[in-house]
Amino acid sequence: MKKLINNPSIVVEEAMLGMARAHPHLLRAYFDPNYIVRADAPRPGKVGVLSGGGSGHEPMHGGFVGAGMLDAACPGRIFTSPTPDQIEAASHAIHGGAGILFIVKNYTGDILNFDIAAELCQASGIDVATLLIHDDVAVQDSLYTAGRRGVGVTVFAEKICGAAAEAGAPLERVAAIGRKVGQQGRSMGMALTSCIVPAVGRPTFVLQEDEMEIGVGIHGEPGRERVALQTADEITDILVATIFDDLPFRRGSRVIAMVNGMGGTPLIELYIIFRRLARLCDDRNITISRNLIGNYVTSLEMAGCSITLLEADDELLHLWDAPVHTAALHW
Amino acid sequence: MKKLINNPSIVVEEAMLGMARAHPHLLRAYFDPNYIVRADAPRPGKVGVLSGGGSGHEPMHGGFVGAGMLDAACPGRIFTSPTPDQIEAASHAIHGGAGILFIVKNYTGDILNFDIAAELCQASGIDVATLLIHDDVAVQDSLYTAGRRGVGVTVFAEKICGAAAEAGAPLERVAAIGRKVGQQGRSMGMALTSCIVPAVGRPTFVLQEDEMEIGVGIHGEPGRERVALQTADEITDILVATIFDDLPFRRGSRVIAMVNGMGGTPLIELYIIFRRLARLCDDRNITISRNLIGNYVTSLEMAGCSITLLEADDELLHLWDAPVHTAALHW
Amino acid sequence: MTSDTTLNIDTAILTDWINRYANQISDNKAYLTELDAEIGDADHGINMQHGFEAVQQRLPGFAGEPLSVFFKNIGMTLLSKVGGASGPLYGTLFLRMGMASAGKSTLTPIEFAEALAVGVEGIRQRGSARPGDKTMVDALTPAVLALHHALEHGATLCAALQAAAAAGEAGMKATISMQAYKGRASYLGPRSIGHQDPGATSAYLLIKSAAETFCPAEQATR
Amino acid sequence: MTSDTTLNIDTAILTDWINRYANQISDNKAYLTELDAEIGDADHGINMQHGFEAVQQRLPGFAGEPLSVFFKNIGMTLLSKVGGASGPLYGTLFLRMGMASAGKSTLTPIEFAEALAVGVEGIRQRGSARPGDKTMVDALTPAVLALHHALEHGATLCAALQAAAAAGEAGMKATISMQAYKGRASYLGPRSIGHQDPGATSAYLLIKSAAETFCPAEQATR
Ligand SMILES: Nc1ncnc2c1ncn2[C@@H]1O[C@H](COP(=O)(O)OP(=O)(O)O)[C@@H](O)[C@H]1O
Ligand SMILES: Nc1ncnc2c1ncn2[C@@H]1O[C@H](COP(=O)(O)OP(=O)(O)O)[C@@H](O)[C@H]1O
Ligand SMILES: [Mg+2]
Ligand SMILES: [Mg+2]
Ligand SMILES: [Mg+2]
Ligand SMILES: [Mg+2]
Repeated sequence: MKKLINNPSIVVEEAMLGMARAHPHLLRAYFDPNYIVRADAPRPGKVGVLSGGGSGHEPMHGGFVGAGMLDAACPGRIFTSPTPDQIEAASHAIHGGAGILFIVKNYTGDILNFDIAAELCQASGIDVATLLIHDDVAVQDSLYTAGRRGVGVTVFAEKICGAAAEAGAPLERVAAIGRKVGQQGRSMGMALTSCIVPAVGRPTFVLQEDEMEIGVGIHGEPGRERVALQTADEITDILVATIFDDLPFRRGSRVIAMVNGMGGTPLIELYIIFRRLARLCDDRNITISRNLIGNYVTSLEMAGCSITLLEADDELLHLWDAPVHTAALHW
Repeated sequence: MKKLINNPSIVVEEAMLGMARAHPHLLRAYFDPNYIVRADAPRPGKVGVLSGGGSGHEPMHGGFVGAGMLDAACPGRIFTSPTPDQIEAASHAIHGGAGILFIVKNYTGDILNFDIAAELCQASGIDVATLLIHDDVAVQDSLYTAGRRGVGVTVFAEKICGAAAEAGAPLERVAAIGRKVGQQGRSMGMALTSCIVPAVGRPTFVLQEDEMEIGVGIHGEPGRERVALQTADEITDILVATIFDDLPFRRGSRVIAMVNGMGGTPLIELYIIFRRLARLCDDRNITISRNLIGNYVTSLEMAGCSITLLEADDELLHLWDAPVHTAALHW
Repeated sequence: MTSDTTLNIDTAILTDWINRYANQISDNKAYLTELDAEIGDADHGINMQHGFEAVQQRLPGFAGEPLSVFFKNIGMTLLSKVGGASGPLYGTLFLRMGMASAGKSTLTPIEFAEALAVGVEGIRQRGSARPGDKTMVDALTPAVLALHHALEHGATLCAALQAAAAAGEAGMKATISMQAYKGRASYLGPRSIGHQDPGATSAYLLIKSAAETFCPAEQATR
Repeated sequence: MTSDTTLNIDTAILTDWINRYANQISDNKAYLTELDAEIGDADHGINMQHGFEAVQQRLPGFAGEPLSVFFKNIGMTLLSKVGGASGPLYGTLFLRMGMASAGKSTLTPIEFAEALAVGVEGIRQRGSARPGDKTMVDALTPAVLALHHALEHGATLCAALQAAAAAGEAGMKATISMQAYKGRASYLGPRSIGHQDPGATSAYLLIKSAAETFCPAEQATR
């Protein structure tokens, strides 16, 4: 295992210390329980937007804490959802009297821990709404399963709900806008290599030189299928076809598109993917109105990428364009 | 070789097409010869700021094209400096009558090609000044050698000279500010893994599981020495000690600091490095006034990092804070 | 075999059980993580070890408490230290065992079995997994049934827990051929078949360590 | 041996030379890149192949031109297609050979040797590398000296170029034990010792291909 770390068991805490030192104007970090809040929290009268999940997906979520996006982030250990006490403490730290939206990625661990935290918050008089993100079309959806994973759409939901809350929308409205984002967004990812969980020290799975995994998540879990390595264009075609078919995205619609690196993929490759994605959208008469290209929802040092498309109307584009001041998104 | 590419020989062109599609409001791409210019070029009366070099260092330089930073970027093939005709054509495209500053990293290839381009531009009546960046303290400096490589300080020089040019400074002044940046900035890097040049298909060098290279550049070239893998804190100490000793950075001074990922390093690790860097600066009574943490000057998918420190006075901080609108830096 | 209905299960022996389990988790950390790497995210052993190490550190302070507090303290520690899916699930198990032991400072074997059943029911409610979904429920449900069945038929707690462990082990092994419908492994769809569920494995160890705790040393050979 | 002072070197035979060199670059692309991986950035073979492939494509169009144009076209093509350090250096070599051939449509062997010397001097000026700095100059300088020396002593162009190639090869091999003071390899400091310079290697091939071009087939065995 080759990593720039000191000790696998304190990776998250040391990185949080680094973030706090780097961005004192944006955020503050607290420990035991661990959470990050925006520097000016709590904002009286504003809905708090809180997210969290396992670490290893940086910049998500801590990199999205700041004006116009998240009020708080609760990082768990690497790939392990945070615990209820973290979420409860962060909620108290950001509570401005207008309630809190939990943005939760659909993983059993995240759901259970956020559920318990919501019970605890509600017991102490904080109004909580939960927005569940489950956008990963690689996973078969069904009433009888855990459903789809939450991946790239989380970034879009955090930005857009954050903008709505910043603009003064009440909790129910912020949650409703988030649900719209969830309904209209879809993602799919792939991996060229596995990642290495620091506390494990070995790759979670092993891919040969001529293999790739299609339909991976962001926790080093294996994907939907293992197939022969293909070109960037062919890979883009596979990812996008599954996404297009799922919603389905309509001809003439506008989208916000993300080409996301998994952590170990050079930016130059992501632009090659975006080039193809743009062409595929042209073919369908879909307009890419906004885009993000880079590492936003990563899986440690995994090489690979994911594509996320969100069908966006004027309201969503307006909220997308609203100012945001975080470590990872800034405009 | 596992990469998200279609064909090793058109990686640069396909990525340029992706950039042009992604950022039409910021930049335009031209081909054969290849260059990128900001969307509103030429800006009459403004000094043009142009840089370029081998590709594989993304977002440098194309990601820094836009208002407040570069007017043009000339990408060579992967790790190969651009040719004079690219530079000459880009110069003509951005020339607004006030001359052009070439920001050139100190590599023989870059120097020779930019020199020839400068001769060609001057022959057609364009005033050219060249700013040479050579900040890599891993390299012994001497009159009798090629001197030090240009690495991280390039980003600082491009931002700061870009801001000066945007503010209307004349060519000589923009160049003088750039020289100040060059004099006051130092960098040093290390690698955990090699990178793979697409046209070669194999890692440029091979590091064992327990080895790292200290003092690497950004072209997959071997470093100053190969040593046993150490902790993030120990690595930071090595990099920073060499930098501190070189200038030397004075107690009480203010710096702009960059912890730069080489392309394959997760952000969480860079924050761990920054944490240690901040402590080392505390110990020396050096204030980190601004910072950048992320992938800015990469070496394809190499895992590793570099640290850059720039001693900054009010003028440099003021220019650093000036608005910038590029794909990779935005405030 | 005759039932030892008069046995008083107190925090001392329960502390032995939890200590023994914590040690087994620590010994099996790599194994559990490896199982999780195959169909999950390679952290189950780490999560459990993290939680039970904290429990083990705090256990001495829990020992004097009434059973409701003893179990609740374990549950709350797991809740705040494990994270992931297993933290709230094992946390719920112990929280519910605490509720089921309200007002008591010792349990009879039947009461212990009942408290365990209430705890497992809590896991089923929290996670809404049914038997056959390839989760810890597939080890715990048959174990709890076997425990009750044996005690009702007059077995000693030792013998009943050995039967429960055997049933739990069979349930754990049965997860190998199941397709996952709950938890992270469900994302793999049919690719989840052929791998033993990590949570079912840690759940089997919980019952096994109970059997070892409540059996005299010479009987505790299985 | 007697000097073939009356030999008329025209664009036809120069085209043969450049074509032969381009083929050798293509054949040695991986080798040159491998040498560059050891002390540089693993692209010298790629750079040279890229440039000489373009030259080769355009060569038929250059053939009729006066020598100054012929050489200049080659130089400009290299300048715009190679990039890196080697592009401007080899580009300068041919641009200067063109200047040295101004007004001529053929060269005598001595004139050819002189043009080559002017070209090599151009490389030295552009790159300000001195012999011993571990660059292409270490192969080219002894080659050019040997060429002149042999011609002055009455050797045929073939024999003189064979002597030049031998001197170039020795110069190339001498770079192995040198520490680099110019170019990318200089960043390695003492670690550059023990590796053959890629540019010196491509430079030796340039002289060697000239020898092969100007020697009758049966002599071109070295
Ligand atoms: N809904 C559920 N109900 C019961 N058990 C579950 C459920 N989801 C997951 N599990 C159990 O949790 C185990 C995984 O635990 P762990 O790896 O610690 O958490 P995570 O999946 O969050 O990484 C699975 O092997 C499974 O036995
Ligand atoms: N200043 C110089 N003078 C002469 N030759 C040089 C100089 N610098 C580098 N070279 C030659 O260029 C070769 C490297 O060429 P190449 O790999 O194509 O370019 P780059 O170093 O830019 O990647 C070196 O092996 C060396 O022979
Ligand atoms: Mg987990
Ligand atoms: Mg090069
Ligand atoms: Mg797990
Ligand atoms: Mg090279």
